Amino acid sequence: MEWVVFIPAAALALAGGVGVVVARQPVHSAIALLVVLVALAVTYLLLAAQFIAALQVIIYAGAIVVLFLFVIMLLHARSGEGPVPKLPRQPVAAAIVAALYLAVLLVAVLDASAPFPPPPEGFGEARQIGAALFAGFLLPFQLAAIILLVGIVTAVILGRRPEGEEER
Amino acid sequence: MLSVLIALPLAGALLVALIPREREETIRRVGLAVSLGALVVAAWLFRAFDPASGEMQFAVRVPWIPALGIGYAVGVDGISLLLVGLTAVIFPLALLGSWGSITEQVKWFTVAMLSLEGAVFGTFLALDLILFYVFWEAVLIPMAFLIALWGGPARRYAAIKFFLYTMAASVVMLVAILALHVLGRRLLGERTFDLEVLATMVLPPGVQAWLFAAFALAFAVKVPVWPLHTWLPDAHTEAPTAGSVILAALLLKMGTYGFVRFGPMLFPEALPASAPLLAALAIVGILYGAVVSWAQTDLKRLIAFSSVSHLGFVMLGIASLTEQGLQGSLIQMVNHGISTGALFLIVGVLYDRTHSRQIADYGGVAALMPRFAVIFTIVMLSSVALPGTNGFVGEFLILLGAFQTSTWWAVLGVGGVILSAVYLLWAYQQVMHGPQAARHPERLVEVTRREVLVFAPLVALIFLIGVYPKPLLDRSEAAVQAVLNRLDRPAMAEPLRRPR
Amino acid sequence: MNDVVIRVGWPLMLVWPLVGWLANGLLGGRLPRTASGIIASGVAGASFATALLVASAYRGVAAADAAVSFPIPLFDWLGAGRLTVEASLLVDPLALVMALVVGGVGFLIHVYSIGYMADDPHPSRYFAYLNLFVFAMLLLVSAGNLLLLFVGWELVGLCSYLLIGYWFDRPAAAAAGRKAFVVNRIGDAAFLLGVFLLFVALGTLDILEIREGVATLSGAERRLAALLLFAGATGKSAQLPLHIWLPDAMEGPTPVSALIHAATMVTAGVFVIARLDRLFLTAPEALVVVAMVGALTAFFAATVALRQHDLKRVLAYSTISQLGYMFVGMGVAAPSAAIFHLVSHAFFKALLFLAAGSVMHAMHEVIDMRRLGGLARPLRQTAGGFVIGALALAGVPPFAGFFSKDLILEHAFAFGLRTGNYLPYALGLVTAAVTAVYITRAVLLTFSGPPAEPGARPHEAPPVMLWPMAALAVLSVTGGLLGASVAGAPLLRFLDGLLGLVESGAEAAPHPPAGLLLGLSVAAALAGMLVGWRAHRGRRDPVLGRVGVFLEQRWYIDALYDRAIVAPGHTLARWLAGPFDLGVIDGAVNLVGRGLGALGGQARRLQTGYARQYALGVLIGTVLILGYWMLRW
Amino acid sequence: MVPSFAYLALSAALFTLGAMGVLVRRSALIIFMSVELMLNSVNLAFVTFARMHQSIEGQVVVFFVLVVTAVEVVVGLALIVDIFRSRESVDVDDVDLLRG
Amino acid sequence: MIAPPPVPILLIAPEVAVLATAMVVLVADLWLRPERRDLLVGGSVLGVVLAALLGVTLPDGVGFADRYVRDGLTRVGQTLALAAIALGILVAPEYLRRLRMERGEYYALVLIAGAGAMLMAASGDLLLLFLALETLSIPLYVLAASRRGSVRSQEAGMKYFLLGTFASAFFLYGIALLYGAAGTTRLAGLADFLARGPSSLAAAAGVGLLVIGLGFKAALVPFHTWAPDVYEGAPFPAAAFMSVVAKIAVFAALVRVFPLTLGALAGQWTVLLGVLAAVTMIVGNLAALAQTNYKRLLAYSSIAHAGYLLVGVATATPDAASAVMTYLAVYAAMGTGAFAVAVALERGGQEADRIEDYAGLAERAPLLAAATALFMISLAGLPPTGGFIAKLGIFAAAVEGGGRGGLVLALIGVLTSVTSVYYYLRVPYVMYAGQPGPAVASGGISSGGISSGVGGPGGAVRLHPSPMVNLVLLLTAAVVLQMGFLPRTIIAFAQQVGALLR
Repeated sequence: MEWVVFIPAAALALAGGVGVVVARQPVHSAIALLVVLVALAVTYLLLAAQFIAALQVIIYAGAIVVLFLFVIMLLHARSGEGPVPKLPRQPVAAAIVAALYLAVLLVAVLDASAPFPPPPEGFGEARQIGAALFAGFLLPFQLAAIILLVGIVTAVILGRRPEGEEER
Repeated sequence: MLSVLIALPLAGALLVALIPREREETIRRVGLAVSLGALVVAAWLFRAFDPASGEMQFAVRVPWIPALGIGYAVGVDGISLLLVGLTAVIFPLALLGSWGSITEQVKWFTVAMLSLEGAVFGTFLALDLILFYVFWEAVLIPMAFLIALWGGPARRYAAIKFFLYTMAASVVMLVAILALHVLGRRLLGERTFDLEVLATMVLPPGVQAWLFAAFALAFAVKVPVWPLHTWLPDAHTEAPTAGSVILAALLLKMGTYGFVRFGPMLFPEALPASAPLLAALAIVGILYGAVVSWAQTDLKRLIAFSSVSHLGFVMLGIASLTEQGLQGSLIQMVNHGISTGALFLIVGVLYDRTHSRQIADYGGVAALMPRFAVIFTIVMLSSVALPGTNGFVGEFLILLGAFQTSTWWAVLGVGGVILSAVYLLWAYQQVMHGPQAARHPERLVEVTRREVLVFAPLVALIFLIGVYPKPLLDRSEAAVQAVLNRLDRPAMAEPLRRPR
Repeated sequence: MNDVVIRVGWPLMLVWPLVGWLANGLLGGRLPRTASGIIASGVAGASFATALLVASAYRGVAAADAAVSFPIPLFDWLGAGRLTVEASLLVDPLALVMALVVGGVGFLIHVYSIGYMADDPHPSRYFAYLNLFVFAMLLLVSAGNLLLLFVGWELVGLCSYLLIGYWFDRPAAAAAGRKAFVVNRIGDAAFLLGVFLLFVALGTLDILEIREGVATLSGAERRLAALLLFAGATGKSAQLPLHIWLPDAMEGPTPVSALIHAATMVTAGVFVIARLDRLFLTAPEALVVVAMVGALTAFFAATVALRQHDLKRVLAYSTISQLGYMFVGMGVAAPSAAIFHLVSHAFFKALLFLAAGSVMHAMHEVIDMRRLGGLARPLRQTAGGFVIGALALAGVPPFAGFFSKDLILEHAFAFGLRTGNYLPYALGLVTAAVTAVYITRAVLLTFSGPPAEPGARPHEAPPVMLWPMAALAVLSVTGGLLGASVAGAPLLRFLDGLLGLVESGAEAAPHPPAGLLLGLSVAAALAGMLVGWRAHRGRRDPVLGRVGVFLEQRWYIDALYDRAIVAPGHTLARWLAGPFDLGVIDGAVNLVGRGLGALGGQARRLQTGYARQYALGVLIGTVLILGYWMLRW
Repeated sequence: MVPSFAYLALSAALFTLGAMGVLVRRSALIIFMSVELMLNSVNLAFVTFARMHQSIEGQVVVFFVLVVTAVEVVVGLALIVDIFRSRESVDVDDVDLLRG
Repeated sequence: MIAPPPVPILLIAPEVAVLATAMVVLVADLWLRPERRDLLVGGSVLGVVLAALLGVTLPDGVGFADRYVRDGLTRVGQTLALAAIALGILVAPEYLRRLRMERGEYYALVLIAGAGAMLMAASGDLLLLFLALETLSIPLYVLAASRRGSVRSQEAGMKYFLLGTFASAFFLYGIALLYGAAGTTRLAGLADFLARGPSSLAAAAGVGLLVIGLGFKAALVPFHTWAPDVYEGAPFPAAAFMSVVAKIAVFAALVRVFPLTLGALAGQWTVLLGVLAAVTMIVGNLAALAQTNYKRLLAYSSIAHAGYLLVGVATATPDAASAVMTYLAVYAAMGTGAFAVAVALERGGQEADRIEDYAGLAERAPLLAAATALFMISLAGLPPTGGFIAKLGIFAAAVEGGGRGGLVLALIGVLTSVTSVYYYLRVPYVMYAGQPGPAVASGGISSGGISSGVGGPGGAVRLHPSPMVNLVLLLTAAVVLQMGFLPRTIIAFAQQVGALLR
């Protein structure tokens, strides 16, 4: 019964993924990314990870993709690629290596997959994650805060208009 | 007492480093004073040394890095005593000899020379394998800088080649030292690099062969044994006079010293097994060095190849593993240091005057510089191993030793004695004899008092050792005896028919 | 008392020339020019006097024929393990005879040199070397063990090098000096090998111990040791094949040629064989080799002397020839006879050389016989001396040469009787004749007939040169008595005490017809002079066609050496030094260096600067690691 | 019941797609998005394993991954804007001053 | 109501101290007038010293659901990280003021990155390890790009960021796979799982991906390509700090993950790490042969040193682990020192980063030249210096523990060190033999592509003596010499790590 939901979500995710990689205009790939994120959120629901699915939609789709769109607008149309392709042989090589990597990864993943046991009561609820956050994961939590701080500091530093003399 | 011998020059180097660059006179005097101080200590050591005992004397053993099992262990025995003496004599002369020729950056020159002296002392006195390796490498840095900064036109190439060639071989020895340490820990249960402790180990022949090969490679490059010799001519032609003297007189001996010190102690089976190969290479070295130097046009290159030939003799003596052979090679190390050191000083005298080392630029110099001609003759004769000079004593003992091991070694070796006369006399004649043909005759002024002062001790030693070598031979006899006992080779069976 | 005189006198004899060397060497520069000559001669004389003193003391101690050896240990020289070498001297009849000859002739030549070197700017260097040579020769003669003997052996080689190249500004002299030293060195190398063999076999180098220990050596060892020592002797005494240096050695001052290359050094080879006579006499095969080489060399040198134009070279080849005789003497087990010939040869050959020297002195360094001639009248005393020497050389009785050469021929014949090998005797006889021819040619070309260059006004040599020649002339005449049986052969009896032991055995062999041999050798001498007179009367010098050229070219041996040894040696050296050493070995080393540099360049090209390629690199690395990893896991 | 391998296969596919994106595209923005894609695929894997092991840890890890991704986007975009301001282009291949 | 769990704050006191200092610096930066900025430096160093004191005195323990492990390795790792932070801060001010980059944020970022490194050394849990890695990496990306207005610095930052995030994705996927296989991200749990049955391919892939993530950060070959470009672009003090702190953190983590946790499965991973080490040593040293830029030279040298360190990790014996920590201590000193030398030099407003810029420096700045010579000799591993003793320790452990493979690694190590002597000693040679002044005509240098005679752009190399840089030089030189002559204290300190393994 879950297949009915999983198939389209997976298809959407893959299509979005390809869209991100292939789209000429950055705006299109941003939207494709949005599609992938939403599709993933659906799969999270299937995997009894309601809170995470919610987070995914709110933070990822909401904040990060919006930030991307904002920057794309800021850089106008020129945010695309330059006319001259500098590394001709790169795509072919990348394809081959990526395929190999996928094969290896699939083998690894296959070995790790096991049947799903029935989900325990209240699994994936916000309450359960919240409790875990402040019990077992207290230190990582604090550290996450620090990382966020660094993000802010970076934005301030790199955003500031350079006072030093311009050096082409 | 031995640590003073090592520390004094190093302290001197530090002291000179502090003196401001302009006061060149004081720098030179301090440098000379320090090396003379080392000479006094060495002289005291020479006298206080007890010739009877073959054991290490004045030994000092202090743990340095206990975690890795490395200790500061120094000691002297018959074998290293001669070389320590030679070092103490050569350095002051080299310093005095370069007062005229080294003008710029005198301070760094003196610092390099004094640190070199400390490192060379350390190499000859170290008993701990890692300490030996540290001094063995430490010698490379000042020597390479001596060549690189005060050398001739292609000095950089020569310095790099000298440094990397020697170091590449000696790092392989380092790995062998580490392997020995590991075996020591496994077989003896001791965490040590001390030579005398590791020597008690009985190594399986297979392992011993490999380890000896690593040690032998490092020493062979330094000796230099043919075909690993190609760095020597370049290093000599480009090094300043003082550098060449030290390189020829002392650094080459570290290779042969290595063979004598570490061969029998650590590899009692591997050394005799590889002795024929060493002897073969030595003989090739003797003949090859002599023939090639006959075709040289540059005086220093000629002397460099002659060193290859002379060191070939020393190696032949060692490879013979007989009493006479070993003692002959020990004393020949000292002799070669004196005669080749003097030869380089002689080339230095000529180079300081006309800035040319090409034989073609000279001719009939004997008429212009008669006193110089006398000195050159004496040194040349010592180099040709004329009886009555020091060269003969060494060469006679070596060939005698070689003869006892295999007649063919001696027959080929004696060929070297003939060839050495050929090229050295040829060179002497091209430079000194014949009609006056030097390019700058007006500059070839007679040797100055200071230069004579440099040559006087060397000439005295040439005759002293030539006429009365007993003091040197007696001091090294006990140590050589100990070495041969280790190789459990009976000293040549006492011939039955000794009439007296 | 005599004992003390011997023990102190003998080393003192050595010290005199050493003091002379040091005096002239160090103070030479400051001494007035003539003083150094006088000091040197004085010292040589003192040394000769001391030798005489020791000889007389020795006569007092030793009974007439009993040979007594006095070893005189000086100090412990060298010790390495089992080898302990004492610097010790040895007094015995052989050493005494040699010392007297060296001392006597040496003194005379020193005096002669004062005159000869009169116009040399700083003769102190010359006299220092001369004194050093006398010291070295006496050391060689008096050494108590083979090593010290070898020291003397090479020191005389050094002095000959220094003296030949005395006028070093002349390239020919310098080259000749070097050639002498190198060729000697080849001989010394063989000698050294012989010394090693003896030491390894007997465990000692002391001459007395060797003489006693020889019996214990195996036949092969004795033979090999004897041959090696003989090879050394050929180097020093310029026998075939190592004779090439002696003719060139004439570049040196003539007194040097007289002293070193006639009387003393070149005889060292003969002395060594006599010194170790026990070894040689007990190795018959080796003796045969000695005899044959001696005979061949004698014949070869004599024939070459026929066609030499330089008077001193004629005398040089004559010396080689006479040395050949001495070796024949040794070879036929007649060491005393050989020594007797050595002594007489020293007298008349020195005389001939000194005479040649005064000719050069008179004719301003000209020695080429074609430019001489008609000197009999202006140089009467010199000519007289030369003729006496010539007669002695030719072996005309009653001169010294006749007695000593005839004695050797006699023993050679006895040797022929004993072993059936008459070659030494035959060659000896023919050589005697040829000798007479070339010496007559020399006399005629130099002294008789009209002067080739009338312009030169030769003046007779000063008395200081003439007196020594006169003394030698007397010795050349009376020298024969030393060994002549009619006069009781005092020298032979004196030597036989030491060397004669084995010989007595030979005596029992069939006795050679002494009278017949005597006649034969006199006939040979006279015939030779007659031929010489007829061929070269009035300074004619027939070319003798291709044979003459062959002889003139010294049987093309020198050319052979140059083309077979020297030239290829040079090319080998140049090839080894250039293409092989620099190219191959050094090339390999540089190759490693450049190779690493190139690799470095490659690794550097990896850094393209494009971030995306770096990312590809990361992915490739990942795939490799995972792939490898999971296979092994 | 959808087997866990399906989810994991999807995650691997997305990851590889993201990797391809980084290697192929030359616009920095697209590359960033591809990286986001890769990180999201990791999240999917974590959630799947959490479900498999019935341990909430997997999902908590996803929470932290989200945080880190957010910061990375901030830093990345800040860098892009900074470079754009001085170079008028966002093409990664123009950025090749440093090499050798 | 969820009762808040007791927080063992004492356990992580050093990290807290450092992070607190970072906060203080950030805030204080707003009030202080530009010329009073040295106070910030003082404050930061004070914080670091306080953290160090805490670190050394605190007892061992495990906390935060045993994600945070304080043991010998942590103590040594954290002390070294703190030293790196201190040096990183001290070396910066003069340089920043000269190029008008003087900002409080720089010090804050250094402190935070340092804290990340400290946590990496102490994390017993893969998630915490990942977060600590990010805490370390992100500030470094920014520091690389912190040279405002310099195109090269921006490029460096961009490249570092792009490849950094790319690699961290792989690292994360590795953690996911391990979590998938073992059910927990804690190293202890992982060890138990693998001990029970090491057959799981997923776990193998996971560990492999971990190696890639950490390998990238330590710039091991083939993940090293970013390092030369980033080092060249980044400002000198940042480059100095990056090269040292990243190595300390990564290798502390590697020692904890591999020898400590996966010790039982040594058979599997020692060969892989050994091969990686060999390749890194060879490529790192060879590429450095042809370098003309001082910073790129140091970049390749740091790659090579990563190779030597990996030899220690690959040998997986107690001695090897302590040898790694000793090597890290010495590398921190000589690495920072080598960079610090260049900080004081400046040519026409630009960094003097071409080797020929240092020609003839010995005349003008003898002490600086002597210090450089010392660092170069130590980096090359020549006897009288600490570098030699450190390498000796590593190779001795390799020969002893590594069996035949160890012997091969040691041989490769010593032989590549010989090639390193060539490019290291070129710098002091140029200093002593070259002619000073703009027209750099240091004749004779034929190889290595240094074009002689080319005048550096923008006039002569000017020297800016600054007390702090001199202090750094003094400290680092002292450590190198002390390690060379009397290494007992440092080695003893590092022995704590070996003790863990025994």
